[in-house]
Amino acid sequence: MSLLQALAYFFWEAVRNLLRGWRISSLAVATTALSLFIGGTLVLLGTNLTRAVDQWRADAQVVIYLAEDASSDQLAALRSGLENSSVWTQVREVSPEQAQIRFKQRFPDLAQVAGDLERNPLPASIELRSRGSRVQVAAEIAELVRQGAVAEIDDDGEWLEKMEAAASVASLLGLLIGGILMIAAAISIASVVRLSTFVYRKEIAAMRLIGATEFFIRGPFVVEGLVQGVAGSVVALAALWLGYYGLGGLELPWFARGALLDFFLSGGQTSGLLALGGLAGLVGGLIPLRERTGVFG
Amino acid sequence: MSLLQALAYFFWEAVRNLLRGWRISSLAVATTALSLFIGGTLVLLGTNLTRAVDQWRADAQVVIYLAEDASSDQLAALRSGLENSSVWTQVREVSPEQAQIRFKQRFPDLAQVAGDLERNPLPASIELRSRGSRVQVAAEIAELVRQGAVAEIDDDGEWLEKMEAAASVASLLGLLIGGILMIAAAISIASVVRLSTFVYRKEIAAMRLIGATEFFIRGPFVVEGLVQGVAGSVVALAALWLGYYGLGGLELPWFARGALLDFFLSGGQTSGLLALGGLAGLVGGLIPLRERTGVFG
Amino acid sequence: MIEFFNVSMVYPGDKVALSEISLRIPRGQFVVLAGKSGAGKSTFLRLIYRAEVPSRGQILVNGRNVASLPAKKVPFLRRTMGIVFQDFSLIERKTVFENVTFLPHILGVDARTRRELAERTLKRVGLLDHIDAYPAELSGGEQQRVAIARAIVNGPDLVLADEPTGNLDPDLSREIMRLFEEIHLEGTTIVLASHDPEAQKEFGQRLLVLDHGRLVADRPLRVMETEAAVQG
Amino acid sequence: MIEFFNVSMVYPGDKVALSEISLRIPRGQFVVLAGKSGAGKSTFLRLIYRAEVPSRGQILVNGRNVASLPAKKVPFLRRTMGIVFQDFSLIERKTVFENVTFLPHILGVDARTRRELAERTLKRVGLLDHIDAYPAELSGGEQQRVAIARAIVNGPDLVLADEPTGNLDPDLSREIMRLFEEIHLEGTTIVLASHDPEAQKEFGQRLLVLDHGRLVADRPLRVMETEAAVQG
Ligand SMILES: Nc1ncnc2c1ncn2[C@@H]1O[C@H](COP(=O)(O)OP(=O)(O)OP(=O)(O)O)[C@@H](O)[C@H]1O
Ligand SMILES: Nc1ncnc2c1ncn2[C@@H]1O[C@H](COP(=O)(O)OP(=O)(O)OP(=O)(O)O)[C@@H](O)[C@H]1O
Ligand SMILES: [Mg+2]
Ligand SMILES: [Mg+2]
Repeated sequence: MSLLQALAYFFWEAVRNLLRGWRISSLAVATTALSLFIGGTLVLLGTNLTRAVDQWRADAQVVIYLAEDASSDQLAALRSGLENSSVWTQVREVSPEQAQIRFKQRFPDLAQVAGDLERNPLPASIELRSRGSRVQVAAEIAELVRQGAVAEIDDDGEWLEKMEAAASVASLLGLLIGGILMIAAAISIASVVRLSTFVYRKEIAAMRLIGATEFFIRGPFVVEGLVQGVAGSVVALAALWLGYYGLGGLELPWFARGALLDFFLSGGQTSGLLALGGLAGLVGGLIPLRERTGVFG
Repeated sequence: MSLLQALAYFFWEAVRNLLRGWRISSLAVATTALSLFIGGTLVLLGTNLTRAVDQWRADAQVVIYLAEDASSDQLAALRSGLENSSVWTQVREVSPEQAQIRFKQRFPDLAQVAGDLERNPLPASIELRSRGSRVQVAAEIAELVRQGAVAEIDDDGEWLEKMEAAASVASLLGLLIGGILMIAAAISIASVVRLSTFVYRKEIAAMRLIGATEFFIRGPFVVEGLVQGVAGSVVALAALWLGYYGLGGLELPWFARGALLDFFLSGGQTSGLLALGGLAGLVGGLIPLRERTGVFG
Repeated sequence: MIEFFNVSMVYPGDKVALSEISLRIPRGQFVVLAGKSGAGKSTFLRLIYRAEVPSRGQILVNGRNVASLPAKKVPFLRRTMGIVFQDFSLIERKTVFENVTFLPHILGVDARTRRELAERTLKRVGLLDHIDAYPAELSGGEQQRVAIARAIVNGPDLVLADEPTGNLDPDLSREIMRLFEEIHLEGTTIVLASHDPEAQKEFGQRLLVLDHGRLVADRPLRVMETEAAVQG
Repeated sequence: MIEFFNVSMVYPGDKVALSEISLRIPRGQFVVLAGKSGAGKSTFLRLIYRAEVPSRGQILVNGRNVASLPAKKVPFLRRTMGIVFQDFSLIERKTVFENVTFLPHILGVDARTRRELAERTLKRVGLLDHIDAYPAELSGGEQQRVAIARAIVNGPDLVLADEPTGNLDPDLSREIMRLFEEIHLEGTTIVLASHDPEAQKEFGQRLLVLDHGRLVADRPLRVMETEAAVQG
């Protein structure tokens, strides 16, 4: 038999075995699918969470409340310092009047009360958005304080740090769990392939007894592993897709929507998932065949 | 054979089968262990994260910056209002001087600069910690603004909302993944038990042919499932324990430490995990035996 | 004790294995079932122990219609029989001892009595040496003898034996056939399928011959004095 | 062609299956291997096709020491042989057709030729009707004949047959033995283990008798005119 014929033979034998032993093989397919599904969910989550944190970082503000007695020189110096710095991506002045309007929007119940006040107690402020590291931002803030026109500085950075830590813990955990699960998938496929060699040990022994080479005996099992792995990843992708668009139809808190549902897997991630499934299957199909002590001893 | 003898017989048969077919059974044990490990990790994480968020909620402050021109009557009214409200768990006044000291501590590089300023630009403030819902807190804040002595209010609540949403998404996800994995564990044990009935189909047929009742034929398989499930949960607990104290030895960001490592599983959670494993095993052992079409047809 | 009423067996794919068999085997009879390969001998026996349900007709064992027996009762039917299967059907992962005493074990016989039972029975089939071996460690003929020992260990009322000497040499065959004869003399009904012309000539009281699923002969057997003449 | 030099086989647990066997089987000889159950017949054959490695001594097949053959080469040794196993060793999940043509298939014989080969061979063993059946759908004797068909389908130089007629009735046995005789006349070496006294009397050129692992007789056989006398 030529190599091509042999591969075709392996493939058909594998498909036949899988169809006949579908209860056995569905276990491996399910485990692989589950692993890749959870792995994929974590990748999806990681991607979306990272983007969300980036978004929040961009949204995070440093608010400078201006001292009421700041001189216009001081203010001009402050403004030009802010404009010329490369750290700030947005510099927006909020006058006491604007602050009051915003306040009324935020607490509509109090709009009347606020309007009644004899004097607007809200100070003028400048809202800044930053680019760059926390250290740079801190240095700039120090510089601002030095200028003297500043009454108070309110910085979202501390919270942002928490969110970033959360995102990085989530990513780390995702990688860890994903990795464990991929290994689990390979082991599971290996176990199923080994099992199927065990279930059919008599047949294998018979084939060997009548002169079949290891190549022909093992080939179908390797292909069986491969097919199971690929099948598992296809199932996982389908489930991810369904879950993604299924969640899309639900009422979710804005946060969850942002963190979960901004981006589906990219083409690269999709083919990566398929390749991982195939790899797990291939490894799973090969592991039990390397052992010289078992059925293939 | 009495029921007790029969149970002993089932147990020994199950142990014997498991030891002989350890490669098969280790798959089920591993799947169960993995499922329970991941489930347990998520429970651990959820517990710690929830506590961390509670902690942050307790730490979260509403800071009231006092208007410089507030009258002492206004201030007294504000103070007594705060003291008498049940929403605030802490009311701490920070004088401009204390604010300056804190500022110097926070930005030590700037300590000198700040000291050099002709006038302390930092306003007096009152730091509040709250108990109760966001709605209550918002209402109280509105009330404060009405008093007129307030220049600006800085509220950590928005960020806290994000963290709480993150924690609830994580818990939801944990429950979901944990649930899926527990089902997966039961299915996996079921598959392995079914497999082991399939692998030994000839033996089972032989036993049936010579007059063994289903009770005696199936008993060992049910016990086999149970033993596998319990073994899986023991392995999972051991892995959790090792992972927990292993992580404890690492350098982790404070955030991760708080969210991951404050509390190990409680006694209830531990026995819950064991019970879940046993249940998965029992269900897994029973499912294939209920089918009248398979080996047990 | 065993009655066939117009029994036919058609396997899936329209393979007729038995057609229109009617007969009566009284308690205590030693029946030899002959016929070419594929004639339906195994099927005949499989119907009696309800491994198969007849396509048509009725089979009564001790007055009970075995086809209509609920699945739950089948084990209790089989426990009254000792069965030697053509493919032995030994339990691979149990030793000879455990195989032979499997039924006594689940019936609650204690370990010491089981050992005694096993030793006595294995001695009869000449396998005492191999009591702790696994089936895979035995030769074909040895496995066959384990199957026979297992069938007779409990002193059943009815013994069904499918080709019990196919893997045995003539001397041993004759010994095993004598064993069946002995058990028969203790009052046991025996239905024994065999290709062995010796068995068919020397042993049993009645010969049934199947051909393509039909009962083509049913005649009494007498022990003939040919033993010396054919000695190998 | 086959040479045994002081071959002994001791199974784990100190079970001596063969001891100190030395003999030579020339190319083209038809050897009948006899002996009681457990005498070592299957072991003798298993050593030749390297299912077992002798504990002591050497076995040469076509001048090659089979014990020292690397594992990778074993399949190529076995392909030159046609082997009928005592337990048939059929491939359960393949049909009769696929079982018989398994080796031709992996050797690259195309589907049409395989069908032809299978049909021709199954006709010789009288099983053409069952070409698409699975082993589980066959009677004991039919399975045995599938095993025989598989062994001879490729026209091997050497045929090893372990009890190839144990499940067959006398007529069919004789037919199958004639088939071996025919193959032998085409130049094939045959080593056939059998309990069947008919086989031992009517067929083959040389009788080897084993007893408790020892070669106790090795004598030429002539076809005797007993066929009519023992007809069943
Ligand atoms: N794998 C094994 N392990 C241990 N002992 C074995 C093994 N295989 C065979 N034996 C023992 O070796 C002896 C010879 O066995 P063998 O199968 O060669 O006999 P045989 O002549 O073919 O008998 P039969 O006619 O019953 O098939 C027997 O006593 C058997 O118990
Ligand atoms: N499960 C099955 N499915 C389809 N056909 C079957 C099945 N079992 C047996 N047969 C067919 O029924 C016929 C009778 O089979 P049976 O096993 O009763 O024969 P037998 O007399 O015992 O033969 P042998 O002496 O070869 O054992 C055979 O032709 C066989 O092919
Ligand atoms: Mg039969
Ligand atoms: Mg043998």
